[in-house]
Amino acid sequence: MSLVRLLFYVMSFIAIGSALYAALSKNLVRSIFIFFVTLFALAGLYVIALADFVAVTQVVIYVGGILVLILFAFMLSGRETLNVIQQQKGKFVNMAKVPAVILAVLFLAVIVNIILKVDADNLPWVKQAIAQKNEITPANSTIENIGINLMTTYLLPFEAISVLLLMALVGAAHLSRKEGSA
Amino acid sequence: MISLTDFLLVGALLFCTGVYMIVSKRNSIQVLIGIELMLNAAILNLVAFGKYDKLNNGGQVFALFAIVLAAATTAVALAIILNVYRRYKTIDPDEIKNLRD
Amino acid sequence: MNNAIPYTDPSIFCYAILAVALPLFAALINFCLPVKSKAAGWISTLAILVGCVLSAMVFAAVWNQQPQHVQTLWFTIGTTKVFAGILLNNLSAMMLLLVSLIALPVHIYSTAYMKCDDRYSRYFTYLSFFCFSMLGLVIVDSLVLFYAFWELVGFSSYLLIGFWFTRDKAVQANKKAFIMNRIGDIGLLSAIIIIFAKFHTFDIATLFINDNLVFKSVIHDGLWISASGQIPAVWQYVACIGVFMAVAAKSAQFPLHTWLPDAMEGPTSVSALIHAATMVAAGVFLLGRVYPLFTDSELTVLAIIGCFTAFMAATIALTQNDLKRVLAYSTISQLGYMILAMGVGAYGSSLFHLATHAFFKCLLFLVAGVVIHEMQHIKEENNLDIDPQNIHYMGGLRKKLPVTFIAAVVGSLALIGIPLTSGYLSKDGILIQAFEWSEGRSAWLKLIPAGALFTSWLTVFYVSRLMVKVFFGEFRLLKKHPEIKLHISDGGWQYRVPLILLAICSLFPLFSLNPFFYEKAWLFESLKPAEFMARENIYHTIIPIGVNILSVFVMYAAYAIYVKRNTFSFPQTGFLYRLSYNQWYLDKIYRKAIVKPILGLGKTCFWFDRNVIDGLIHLIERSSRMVAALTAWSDKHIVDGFLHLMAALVQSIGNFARKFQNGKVQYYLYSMLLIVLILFVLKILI
Amino acid sequence: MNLLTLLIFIPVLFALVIVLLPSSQRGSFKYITLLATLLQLGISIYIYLNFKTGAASAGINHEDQFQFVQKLPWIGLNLGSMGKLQIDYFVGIDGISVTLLVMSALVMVVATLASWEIKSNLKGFFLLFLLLDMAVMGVFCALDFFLFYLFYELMLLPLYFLIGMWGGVRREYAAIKFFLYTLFGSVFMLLVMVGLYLSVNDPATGSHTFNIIQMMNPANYTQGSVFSAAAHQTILGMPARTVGFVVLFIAFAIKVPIVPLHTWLPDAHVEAPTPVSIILAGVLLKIGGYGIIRICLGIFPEIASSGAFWLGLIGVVSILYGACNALAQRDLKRLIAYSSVSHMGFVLLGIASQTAEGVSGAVMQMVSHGFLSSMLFFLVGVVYNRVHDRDIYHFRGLGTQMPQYTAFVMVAFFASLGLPGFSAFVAEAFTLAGTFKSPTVNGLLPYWMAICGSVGILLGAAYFLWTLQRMFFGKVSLKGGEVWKIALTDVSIREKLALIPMAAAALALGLMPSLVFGKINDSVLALIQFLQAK
Repeated sequence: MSLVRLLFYVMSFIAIGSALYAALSKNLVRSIFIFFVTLFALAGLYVIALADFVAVTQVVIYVGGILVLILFAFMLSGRETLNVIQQQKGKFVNMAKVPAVILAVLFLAVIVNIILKVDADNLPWVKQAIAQKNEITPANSTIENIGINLMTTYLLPFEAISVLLLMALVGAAHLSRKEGSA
Repeated sequence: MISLTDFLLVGALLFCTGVYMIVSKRNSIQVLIGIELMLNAAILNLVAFGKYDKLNNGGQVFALFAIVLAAATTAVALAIILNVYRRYKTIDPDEIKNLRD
Repeated sequence: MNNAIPYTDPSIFCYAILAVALPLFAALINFCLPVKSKAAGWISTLAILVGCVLSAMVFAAVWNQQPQHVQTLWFTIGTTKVFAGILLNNLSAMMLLLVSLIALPVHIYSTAYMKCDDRYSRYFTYLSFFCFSMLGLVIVDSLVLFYAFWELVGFSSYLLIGFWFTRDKAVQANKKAFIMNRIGDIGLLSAIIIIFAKFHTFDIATLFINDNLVFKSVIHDGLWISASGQIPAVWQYVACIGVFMAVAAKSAQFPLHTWLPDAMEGPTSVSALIHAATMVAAGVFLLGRVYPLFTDSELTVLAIIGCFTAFMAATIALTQNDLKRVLAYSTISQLGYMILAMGVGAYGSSLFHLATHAFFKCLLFLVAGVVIHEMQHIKEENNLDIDPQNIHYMGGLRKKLPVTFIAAVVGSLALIGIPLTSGYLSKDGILIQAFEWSEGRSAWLKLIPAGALFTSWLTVFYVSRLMVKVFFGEFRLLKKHPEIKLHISDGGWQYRVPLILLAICSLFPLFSLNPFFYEKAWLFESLKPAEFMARENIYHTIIPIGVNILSVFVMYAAYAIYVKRNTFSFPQTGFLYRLSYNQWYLDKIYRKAIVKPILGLGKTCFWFDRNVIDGLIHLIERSSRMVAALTAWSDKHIVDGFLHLMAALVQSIGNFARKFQNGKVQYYLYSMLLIVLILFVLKILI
Repeated sequence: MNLLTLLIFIPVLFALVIVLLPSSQRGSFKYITLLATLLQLGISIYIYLNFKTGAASAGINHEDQFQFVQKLPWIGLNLGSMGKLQIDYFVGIDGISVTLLVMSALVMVVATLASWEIKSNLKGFFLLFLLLDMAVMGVFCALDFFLFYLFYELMLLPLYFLIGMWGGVRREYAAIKFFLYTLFGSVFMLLVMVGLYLSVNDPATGSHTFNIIQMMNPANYTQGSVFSAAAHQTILGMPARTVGFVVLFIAFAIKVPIVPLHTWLPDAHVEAPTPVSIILAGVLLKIGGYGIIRICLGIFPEIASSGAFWLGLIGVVSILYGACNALAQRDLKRLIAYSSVSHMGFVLLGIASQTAEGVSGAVMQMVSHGFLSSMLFFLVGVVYNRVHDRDIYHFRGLGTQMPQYTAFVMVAFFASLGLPGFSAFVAEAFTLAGTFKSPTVNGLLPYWMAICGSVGILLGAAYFLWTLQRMFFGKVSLKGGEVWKIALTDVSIREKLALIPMAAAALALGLMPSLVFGKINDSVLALIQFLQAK
């Protein structure tokens, strides 16, 4: 077993384990903080998938931006959330969650089934890419190529995304204002 | 090398965990976390498949887009949650079922 | 006035009408006067005085003449003409005079007797009204009018008995009197109706006088036949029973006599006039009017009842302690004699006794009135709790009330029937004729004169007892309460004059110059039936002598018992004593056997009405409501139920669909994902 | 202007005045009503005085012998093949109606005087009162069956409301009971009326007619029609004419009322306010008797003869049963109500006898009872108004407390129990005389009925005297103590004004029965003749 494979298993174990913990934890604060771990583990997985830029972006935006935002939101709506925390104490198995569990498990079964049926490693276009050497190898640096592609091939989506971001920014700011001054 | 299927399986597990969180949690913030989990599962898939496109880097670019969009939606969603909290003094999505009168 | 008999002086009728109407006017005037007005007494007395004079003129004109009859059309009903008129013959003329003659002293007496009463003028209103009704009764010619006055007499008696209407006993007595009289009235009404249905007329003259319709009718083969048609004979008996009921009620004959002793609750002057002299005699008068209606066997029944009543009342009188009650039973007893006389065919003697009895019994009542008045006086002066009418408290009053005592002696002797009094003449006449009548009849019927004879000795005994207890011996009240003061006397002239007047009228000269032979009395001679037996019979001598000698012994015996020994003659606990003292228990029997069942019947009827008849109505109501409820139920549950089912179905579908739109975000999401999942599963499976 | 029409519709005119007046003038309503009734009384007395007697104006079954007649075509519809629907406004009176008219008018005046006690909703009360007044007068005058029925039904409605709105504690119960009872009778009457209409042809026009007088003539019946005497039709297996008679008889008998259809009467009388009780007892009951004479006997004479025994029996039972019930009462008003049942039994008995004396006595009894029962109910109202109690056991010694009142009560009681000198005596005596004569004259009734009837007079004395003794004599002792003593004042001037005419009328009729007999005699004789002709 190679080191890479070992790392993959460790990373994916951490990611899945922490995600499960976040999902099952009744404590909001804990589930937020364990979510950090999940995100970091995912960033690791991206690295293993040879997408180091994406991994960096993941860490920067998610950990640096989104989680901070969530923490703020949590703190701003503190009292209610704390109440929820207290209420949810004690019960490990909650009958109300059973349908959700069933749904999730079924989904998992279906997706796994599909994944196994598809046999992704033997897809025609993947075979073709391997044959044409259109495959990223650990030796390649992809950042330069991504920058060129963003400014050329993906310019239109890029611009659209930036406009969208602006709109979201404005919208979020508008929504967060106090009602009275609207 | 690590096969695509492995990544897909990890993504599938994460996705289902997200689904579970969305449907079952009685706290909007946790629901939001669930959504992020699902997004991340999708991004993982994108990245995994992106490995076989060295020229255009389609997978990675769209993974980036998705991350950015996730940030934007999160920001908006949190703003909405705060607003809802102000109005209803709760962030349980089940309680918030009235249209504005 | 039409149909006047040619040779009559019409003024006679005017006098008669005036004599009747004057008391009515007096009553009307008195009614308008204030209740305490003292003028009332003199108005009434004046009216009766003038009436008395007019009656005397009428009497003089009519006596021993042809009957005088005048009438006028009163009203027409269908084809029947109902006349109102006056019929004056010996009978009615005599009664007319008698009533006004007795009423006069009673009026005078009353002005003094009632002078302290709060409702003085009311008393005279009623008294005058009574005189009007009584006088009207004796002269009218139509059975309808006769019935009318008959009831009015009862009505005025009702008013007078209950004159002191705050006394419960008085009002119970007047109710009893009126209802008992009503029983008689019903009988009379039935009789009148039967006679009307039979003969189609109400006219007394046509029916009963001389060549009358009733006399000509015969009973044959169970049918009562006359010129105007025939009806079953039983109705002739019913008519007679009806008349008898009327007589029994008015003249207090067994079994309808119990009201009379109770009626003594009225003022004593009223008792004297109404319940001794006049009204109670109306029954005998009625018998005299309708005499031809009775057949021989019916007369026998009459005689039996008269005899029984006389005997029974006399036995009761033996033990009573109430002064007025003794006199009341004595009245009943004497009335029994009159009925007996009617029954045995001694028509004249009966009416003769009626006349004499009226005077002496009125006298005795007035005497009783004086005594009671004085006793009441003592009672009030000394604040004693005694019954002023109880003879146990009296005694020795002859020295205190000399005039009253003499009057009482005259009255008592007349009642006993001692020679030289009027009572001797009339009573011996009845006894003698009763014996004559029983000649040649069955042995049982001989009991009737024997009973009458025995009763006359009983009479002697109780009258003597009464006299001795009241006037002889010593004053027992004084013995009991030696400290009381006595201020009693005969009273003013209003007391003395009537007593003296009536005492004179109770002696023989008014009726006969011969004090020993009743058949020589002018009154009797005019009234006697045509086939009267002359003085040829042994009874005519034996009976008066026998009766009187024994009477003297009995009187002495009574005197001896009550004055000398001053003890009770009978054992107080014996059955006979109790029977007599409790008036043969008739009142109790009536209450238990008649009044209670009738009231019970009333209650039962009401129960029946409430529960059965109304219950039936309610049952109908309830059942129809049940039907209605049933239809309403089916309407609600079946007809409407179907509609409701449809509505409920639609509603439940809507509710089912609505559940998906509950506004819960996560629920939407869950549903969506579930559907996606299902699609996947389907995709995979298919 | 026809006098009868005027008489009937005067109340309506005055009712219009009351409608138009504002409620602030409510104090004047009673005076307006009084004026209306007095005017009516005046007209009725004028009619009475100008009423012609004699065999030529006997009425009964001769249309031309009726007086004060007005006949106007009212509803005329040409129904094509069905013939012509013709309803006339046809009023007129004969001897039997005229005395009842005067009596009703006087009773109405007294009832108005009794209405002084009404305190609530005056407008409604007097409107209904006047409407009732009109209907009553109309019933006595109508000679067209349709008109008669109309007035007859029109009476019901105001009465229902008068009892139901101004009555006592159980007024709703009483009102509904009364209403249903009477409606039950009149609904079937409607059927018979229509049947008669379809059976009878007016000889003048040839079309069907509602004319009551035409219905009396057997020649006017169409061949083979339902009620034709010759056709012998049957309804439900019984002869049609018998059914018709029975149905009409029941309708009127409920009004009379007879045992066992009488139970509405005690309830209605007890619950009704005093003026309505007066009208009920004084006038309404008479309509029953009048209807039996005019319609039952007039239209179905042969059935009336064959069923006379049963009519008489019902009469006797009513007399005795009513009297027995009265004995058991302790509510004064109920006692009088049952005595009404008893007294009205005489009416039926007299009618059943079909003799001149009996029928005259029956009419006399109706008139007399009209006065006396009104007086009695008025007197009960006097006490009830003062202390709101009528229980006989709650009073004692009223003779000392209210001497004049007691005098009036004694007059009324003794007049009712048949003291000679008052009208009831003449009426009852001749009813019984007629009844007793019946077996020999026409053989309809057995002898014993008269005797049984006379027992009723005896019982009447018993309950009236008992009441007198219990309530009015003795020492004063009232349930309400001093409060009642103050409340129980003697009769006022207004009450005397109402009572004296009644007492005077009863006395006048008792002393001069010809006041009634003189007017009705020819009609009664004509009726008897008509009945015997069948």
